[in-house]
Amino acid sequence: MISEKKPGKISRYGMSVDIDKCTGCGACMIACAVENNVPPAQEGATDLTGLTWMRVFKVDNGQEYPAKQSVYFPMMCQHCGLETPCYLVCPQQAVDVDPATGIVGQIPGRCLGCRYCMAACPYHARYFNWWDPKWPAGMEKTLNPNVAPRMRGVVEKCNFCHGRWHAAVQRAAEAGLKEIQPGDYVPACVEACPAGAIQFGDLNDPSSAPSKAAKDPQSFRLLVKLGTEPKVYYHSRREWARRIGDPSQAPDGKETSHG
Amino acid sequence: MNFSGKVPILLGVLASLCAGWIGFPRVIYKSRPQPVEFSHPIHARKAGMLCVDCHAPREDGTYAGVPPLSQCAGCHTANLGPTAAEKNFIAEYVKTRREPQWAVYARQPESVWFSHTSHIRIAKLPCERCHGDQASSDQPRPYQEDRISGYSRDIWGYKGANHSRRVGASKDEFMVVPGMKMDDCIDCHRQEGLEHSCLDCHK
Amino acid sequence: MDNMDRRFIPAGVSRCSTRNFLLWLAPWAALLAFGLYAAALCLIKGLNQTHMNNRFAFGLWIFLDLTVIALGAGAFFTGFLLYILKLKELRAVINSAVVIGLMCYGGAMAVLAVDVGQPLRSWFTFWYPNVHSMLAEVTFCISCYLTVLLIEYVPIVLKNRKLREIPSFLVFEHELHKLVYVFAGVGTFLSFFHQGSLGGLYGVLRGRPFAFREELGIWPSTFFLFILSAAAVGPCFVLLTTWLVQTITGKRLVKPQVLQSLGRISGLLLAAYVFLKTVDTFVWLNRTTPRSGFLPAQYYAWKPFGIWILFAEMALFLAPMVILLLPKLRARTGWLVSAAVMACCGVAVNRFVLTIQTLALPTLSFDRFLHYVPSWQETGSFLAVVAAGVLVYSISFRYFVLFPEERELRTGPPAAPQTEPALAGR
Amino acid sequence: MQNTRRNLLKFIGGAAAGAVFTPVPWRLITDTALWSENWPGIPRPLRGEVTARYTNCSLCPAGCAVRARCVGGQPVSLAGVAGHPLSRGGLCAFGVAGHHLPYHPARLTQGRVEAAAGALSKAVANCNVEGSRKQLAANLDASKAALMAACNPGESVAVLDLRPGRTASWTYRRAMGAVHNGLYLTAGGPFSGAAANPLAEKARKSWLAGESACPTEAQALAQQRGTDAFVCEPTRGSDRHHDGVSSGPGGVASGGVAVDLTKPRTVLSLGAPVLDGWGTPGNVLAARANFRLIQAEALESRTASLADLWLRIRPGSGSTLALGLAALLDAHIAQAVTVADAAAATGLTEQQIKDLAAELTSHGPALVLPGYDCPEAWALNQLTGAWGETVVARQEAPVPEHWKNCAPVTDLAAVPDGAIRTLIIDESAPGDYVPWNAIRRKLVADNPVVITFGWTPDGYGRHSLFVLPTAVYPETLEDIPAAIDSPAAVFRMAVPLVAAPPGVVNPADFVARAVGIDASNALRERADAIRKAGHGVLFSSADGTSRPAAQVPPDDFWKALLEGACWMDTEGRRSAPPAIDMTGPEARPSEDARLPLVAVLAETALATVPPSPLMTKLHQESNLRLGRSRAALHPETARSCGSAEGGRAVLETSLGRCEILVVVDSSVPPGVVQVAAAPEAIDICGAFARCRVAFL
Repeated sequence: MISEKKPGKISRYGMSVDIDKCTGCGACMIACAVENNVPPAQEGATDLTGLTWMRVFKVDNGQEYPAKQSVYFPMMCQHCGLETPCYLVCPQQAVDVDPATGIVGQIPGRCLGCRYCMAACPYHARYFNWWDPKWPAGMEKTLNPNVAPRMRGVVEKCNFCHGRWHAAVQRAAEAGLKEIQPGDYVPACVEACPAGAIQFGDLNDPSSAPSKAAKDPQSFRLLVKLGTEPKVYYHSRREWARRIGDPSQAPDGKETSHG
Repeated sequence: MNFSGKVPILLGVLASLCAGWIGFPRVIYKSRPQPVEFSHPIHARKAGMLCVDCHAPREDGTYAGVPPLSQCAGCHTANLGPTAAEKNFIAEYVKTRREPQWAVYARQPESVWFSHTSHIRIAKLPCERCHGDQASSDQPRPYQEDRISGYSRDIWGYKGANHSRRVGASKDEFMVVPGMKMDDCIDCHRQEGLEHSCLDCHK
Repeated sequence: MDNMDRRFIPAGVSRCSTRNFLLWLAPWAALLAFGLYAAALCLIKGLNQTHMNNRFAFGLWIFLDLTVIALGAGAFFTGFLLYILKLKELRAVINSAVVIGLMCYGGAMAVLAVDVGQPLRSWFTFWYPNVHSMLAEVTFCISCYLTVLLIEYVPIVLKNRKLREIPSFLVFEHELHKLVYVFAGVGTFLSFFHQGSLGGLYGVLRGRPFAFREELGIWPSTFFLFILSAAAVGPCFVLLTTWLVQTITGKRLVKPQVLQSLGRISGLLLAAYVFLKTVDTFVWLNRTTPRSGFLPAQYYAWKPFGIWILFAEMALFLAPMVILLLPKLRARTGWLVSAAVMACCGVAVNRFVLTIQTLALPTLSFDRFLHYVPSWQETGSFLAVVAAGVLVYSISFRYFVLFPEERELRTGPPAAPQTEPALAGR
Repeated sequence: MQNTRRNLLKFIGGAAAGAVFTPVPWRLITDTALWSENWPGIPRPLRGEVTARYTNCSLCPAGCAVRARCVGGQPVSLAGVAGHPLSRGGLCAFGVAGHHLPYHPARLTQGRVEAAAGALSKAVANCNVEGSRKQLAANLDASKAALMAACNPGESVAVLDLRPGRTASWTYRRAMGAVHNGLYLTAGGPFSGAAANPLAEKARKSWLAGESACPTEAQALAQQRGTDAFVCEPTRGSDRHHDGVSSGPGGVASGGVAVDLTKPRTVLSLGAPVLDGWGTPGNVLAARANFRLIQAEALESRTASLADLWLRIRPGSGSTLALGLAALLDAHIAQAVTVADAAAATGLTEQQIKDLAAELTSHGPALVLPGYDCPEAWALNQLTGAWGETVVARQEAPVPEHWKNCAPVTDLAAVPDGAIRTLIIDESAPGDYVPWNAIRRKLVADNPVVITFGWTPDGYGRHSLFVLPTAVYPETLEDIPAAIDSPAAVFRMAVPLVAAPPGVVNPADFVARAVGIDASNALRERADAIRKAGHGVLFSSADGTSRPAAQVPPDDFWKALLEGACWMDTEGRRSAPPAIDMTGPEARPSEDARLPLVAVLAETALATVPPSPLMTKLHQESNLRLGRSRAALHPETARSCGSAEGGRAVLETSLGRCEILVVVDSSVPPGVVQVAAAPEAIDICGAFARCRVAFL
C-alpha cells in the first residue's frame, strides 16, 4: 500500500524518560486520557481491563526499609522500529507504521478486535475496549476533535498523540510550510509532566533530547535484546533501576547487545 | 432434464438481478432536501463572490465549513430578490434567528483527518477538484444518506451518482461531482506519490 | 412419523426407535441452547462478559480451538492416507473422519466469530490481508478447508436412501465422487498448511520469548511441529471416536485391524514428533531464549507452571508412542484406546502451554504473573460447540453411512439393542 | 409445469445464485461493517475554532497558571504555562482534568433542604434554589433579629471560611462585621487547643501581639495543623481529646507565613506531602535539586519513597520528634522533653535523632515543615536559625482601606461550645475540611441553622439544613490565596472558561446581600487597590512577559487579570514571624484495646473535591493512587481482619463508621489503615485515629 516515492522528510520520533525525575504524580496519564478521548473506567473495570495508553508503574529494588528504594516507570507504546511485533501479526493491516514519522499507529475502523497484537506486544502497551465507551452526561463536550473516539471491541494504544502531529502539519501548512518545526509537535504527556521527566523529539535529529539520551551510558531501553528497536529511552543514575528495566545491562550501563 | 425444468431457475436469477441492480440502489439511501433553496451561481456571478468569502479556513488552520446564519444575515437583512426562496429564507431563518440545518454532502467520517489548509495552501488544489463546479449548481440537490452506515452518498456510495443541476439546465441534465470516497483520495495521493501510511489521513 | 423416519435410515442397518433417538438428542439440544445464550451475551453485551483481559488477550477459546483443530486433523490425514497413499482399509472410517473434521472445524470457526470484538469486520481479513500475519494465513486456510469438508460431506448426505430417489442428486453425487481425490488432495494441502500456521501463530511472537522459535525457512519450528503433532493425533481421535460409538451403540462398526493400523500410523508419527520436539526444546532453551535476554529458569519459576508441565507433555507423547509401536499392546483394545486418550491429552497440554502459559508469564521484570479463570459465558459458548458436534454426529450416524463395513459386520456378535434402548442403535 | 413445490425451490435457488451477481450482498456486508464505526453510543466531538485561553487553577492554593485549549470556546484540554514565575509550567493530575468538574456526576444542580431538620425545614421541605434563597435570607434576618432582641451573648451568626485569604474572605469579614454577634471563623488558629491549654494560649497571645502584618497571619499556621497529636499526646488540643479524634488534615498555608524553597539546603518534613501536591508543585520540583529532603513519616508515601532519606516513625509522632530535636537545640525545652522520650515515641534511635539535629544545624540553612498539627515544627525553625531566612512573614496583597473595619479572624476552636445559632459554610472552593464533630460542638443544641455553599452535596452538605449550589472551577471568577511557598504576596484569579449553569449562587455576594452590604464588585476594588499601591510586577500568561504593575493602566491591569495574568509583590524586607513559646507536655501514646489499629489519612491533596471521573486511570485502572473510599492494609493486617483485595469493610473509630474498599499493600506498615482522604473519612478519622476494621 505504501507508494514507491518516499516522504520528503523521514523522522524517527522517540522519547526519553528520566525516571529519576518522575514523582509518579499521574499527570501524564490524565493528560493522555484527556488528549486522546479515552473514556473513564466502566463499572467493574480493573487495572487489567482498563484503558491506560500511558501507565506509571511503581518499582522498588526488592529490599526492605531502610535499604528500600523505589522508582516510577512511565510506560507507553515503545514504538518498535524493527520487526514491530504488533504490525507483523495484525491479520488485516489495522496496525500501521508510518515511514514518515516512525510512529506505530492503530486504525480503530479497520481493527476486528482479534487481540493477536496484544499477545504479541512484549510491553503490554495495547489495550482492548471491553466496554462501550461512556462519558458522564455533558462531558462529551470536552472531547478532542483531533482524535476519533473508539468503539467497543477494538484495540487502542499510544500513538505519540498523532492528532497533535496532524494539527502541527496543518498549522505549518497555514504558514505555507511543508514540514513542521521541532517544537510544534509535542505529545500530551510530555507537555503535562510537571517534573520535565519526559522529553520528545526526532531520533534522526542529533540535537533532539532523545538522540542525546540514546548516547548516554546511563540510558537504557526496555527488553532491548528482543531486537525490536524500541524508540523510548529510559535514564537512571541508579544501576538497580537500569537492571530492572533491562536485565541485559552491564554494570557500566552500556547495553551488552542490541539483539 | 428438459428445458422447462430450468425455466423457474432462470426466472429466479432474472428476478434477483433486477431487484439487485435497479431496486436496491434506490432503497439503500434515504434522501432529504436542503433547508434553503440556495443558488451558488447567483452569489458567484451576480454578487461576484468567491468560494472563500463564505467557506474560509480559519487562522488556526481549521476549516469553517458552511457559514453560520449570522454571515448570511450580513447581507440578507431584508429581501434582496423577488424569489420565493429568498422570501422563505428571510421569514424562516433570518427573522427567527434559526440556524438552517444544512446537510453537508462532503462530511467525512469521524475517523478521517482532512485538512483543507494543506490541500489549498500546499497542494494548491482548486475547490472544484473535489467539490465539482458548485459555482454553477443552481439548486442544492437533495442530501442522500446511506440507511445502514449513515454516511453521505458523496463519501460512501455509487460513483458518478452525485449530481447537481446546472444553471438553466433541464430537469434531467446534470453535471457530475467527483467522488470523495477513500479510493478517490488514494487515487490522487498515489499519483502524487504522497501515499505513505493510513495515519496520513486517519485519526 | 416413525415410518417417515424409518425411510431415511440406511438399508441393512438397525437403528433405535425415533422416540429413543429424540430422548438422546434432547439433553444435547438443551446444552446447545444454553451455549447459544451465553454466546449471544458475548456478542450483544461485548467481551466484558468473559474473564479475558488486556494481558490474557486470548483465553479458553483459543486454547480449545487449537486443540479441537488438532484433533480434527484426523479428517484430512485419513483422507490423505486413503486417497493419496491408498491405504484401502481406512475406507471403513473415512466418512466418520470427515464428519468429525466438519464438527471440529465448524466449531472452531463459530467460536472465533464470538471471540473477536467486531465480528462484522471479520471479512476484512480477506479484503485487506496482511501477508506477514500468521492469523491471516490461518483464516484463509481454515475457511477454505471448511468449504472442502462441506463438499466432502455432501456425497455422504446424498448417499442417503431417501435422497437418492431424486435423480439429479444421484447424478450430482456421482460427479462429485469422481472429484473426491482432488478434494482430498486440496484438503490435505490446506490442512497441512493451516495446522502449521496455527503453530506459527505463537512461534512468531518475538515479544514472547516463551513462545518464540527461530525460523526454518520462513516459518518458526512450531509450524512444522504442529503439522506433525496434528497428523499424529488425528488418527488417534478417529480411533477414539469409533471405539466410543462402538461401545455406546454396542455394534461392531469396523474391523479391529482398522483401528490397529490407525494406531500404528499414529505411533510412527508420534515417534518422529517426540524426536523433533526434543531437539526443538533444546535449541529453544539453550539458544533462542538466551539470545532474547531471558533465562529458561524464568519460564518455570512461577507456580503452578513448574518444569513438571514440560515433562508431563513429553510423557503424554512418549507413552502412547511406545504402546502404539508394540504390536502386542496395540492388539489389546484397552491399551490401544488408553494410548489414543493419552496422545489426545498430550496435544491438549501442548496447545495449553503455548497459549495460556505464554500469556501468563510476565515479560517485563517488574510485571507480575497472572491467573485466569474463564467465565461461565466463555465455558458455555464452548459447550455449545461440543453439543452441536454430538448432534451433527448422531444425526449423521443415524441417517447416513458413516461406517461402510457396518453392514457386513452385523453377522458378527449380536448387538443387544434391547439392553440399552435409549442409546442402542444410533 | 407440474409439481409447483419443486419449481418454487428451483426459483429460490436461482434467485440465490443470481443475487451473488448483484451489489446487494457485497454492499450489505460493507455497510454493516461501516455501521460498526458509528453505531449508537459513540460520541461525536464538536468541531470549531481552536483558541488558547488562560486562567489560574483554583482547585488548591497553588493556583497554577493554566493554558486552556478551547474548541469553539469549550475547553478540551488544560496545560501549565511554561515559564510562569510561580508554577513554572507545572500542573498536577487534578488540574489537568479540571475542566471536567462542571460535568461531574456528583454535581449539585438544585438547592437541597435537609428533610429531617425539624419545624424550620417543614415550610421549605422541597424548595428549589430560588425558594431556599428566599427562605435563607428570611431565616438569616430572623436569627439576626432574634440575637439582637434576646441579648443572649452566647449565640451568634458565623461564617466558616475554609479557604481564607481570598477577597471573598474579606467580604465575609465585612459582612460579619456588619452583623451584631457576627463571627468570621477559619479552620482554626495555630494553637486551636487554646481554651484548654494555658501554655498554648500564652503563645497564641504572643503570636497575635507580634507584628501582625495581616490579620490572617494566624491562620497560616492554622492551615498546617492537623492532628497526629491525639494519638501520641492525648492532652493536647481541646477539640481532639474530647473524643480522641483530631481535626482534619493540613491543607496548604494561605497567607501569613511562607517558606522560601530557594534558600534551604536541608529540608526536614514531618509528614508533609512535599513532592505530592504540597505548595506549588512546579515550584517545589524546580527547587528540589537544591536541597536534601529528609522525610519523617509513618507511611511510605510518594514523598517518603522519593526523599533522600526516609525516617519511618510511628504514626502521629511527628510533633514529638520535633520536640525531641528542639530539646537537643535548647536546654530549657530539654527539661520538658528528652531525646529518649522522642526516641521511644517515634521508634527511631537516639543516635538517629541526634544526627538529624546535627544535620539541621551544620548543613543549614534548614527548613522544618510540619505535615500535621505541630506548632513545634515551626518553633523548631527558630532554634535552627531558619526563622526569617527560610521561613518568613508574608504581607498580604493590598486591600481597600474601607474594608478594614470588619470582624476579626477567629479560630473555630476558640469559639465556646454551643455558641453558634446560624453557621454559614463556604466550601465552593476546595479548602480544609474540619471533622464535623469539631463544628457541631460549637452549634447551639436545639436545631441550629447550618447553611452550606458547595457544588457537591458530599461535604458539609451531609450535615446541613440548607445546601446551595455554587459554580465550580472553571466556571467561577475568584482570586486564589497565595501558596505557602511563595514568599511574596500574589494576586491572580481563576476566570470563567465556561458559563455556570442557571441557578447557582455566589456565596460571598449572597452573604453580603443578606446583611445589606454590596460586595458584587469586590474583586475589581481589590485589583484597583493593588494597582494603586503601585509596587510589584504583572506577569501575563498570554505573552509570557512581566511588567512593573505601576506602568499598567488600571483598566488594562484588570483586563490582564481577567486573561489569567498574575500580580506578584516585589519581596520586601524579610521579617521573621513572631516567636512561638514551645514547651509541649511529654508525649505518651494513648492505647485503646477496642480500637487496635491506627487510621492514617492518605492522598490528602484535594480531599474535599470529588475529582474528575477520569481519575479512575490513577486508582481503578492502575494502582498509582488510592481512590476515594478505599483503604490500604498490610497483608497481615488484612488477614487478621479476615479480608482480601477488593473486599468491602467498615472502618470504625470512636466517632463513627464509614464503608471502605480494601486494597492490600505490603508497603503499609502492619497495624495501620491507610485511608484515602474524603469528607466522610475525615469526619470520623481526622488525620489520625484509633480504629478497627470489620468486614462485611
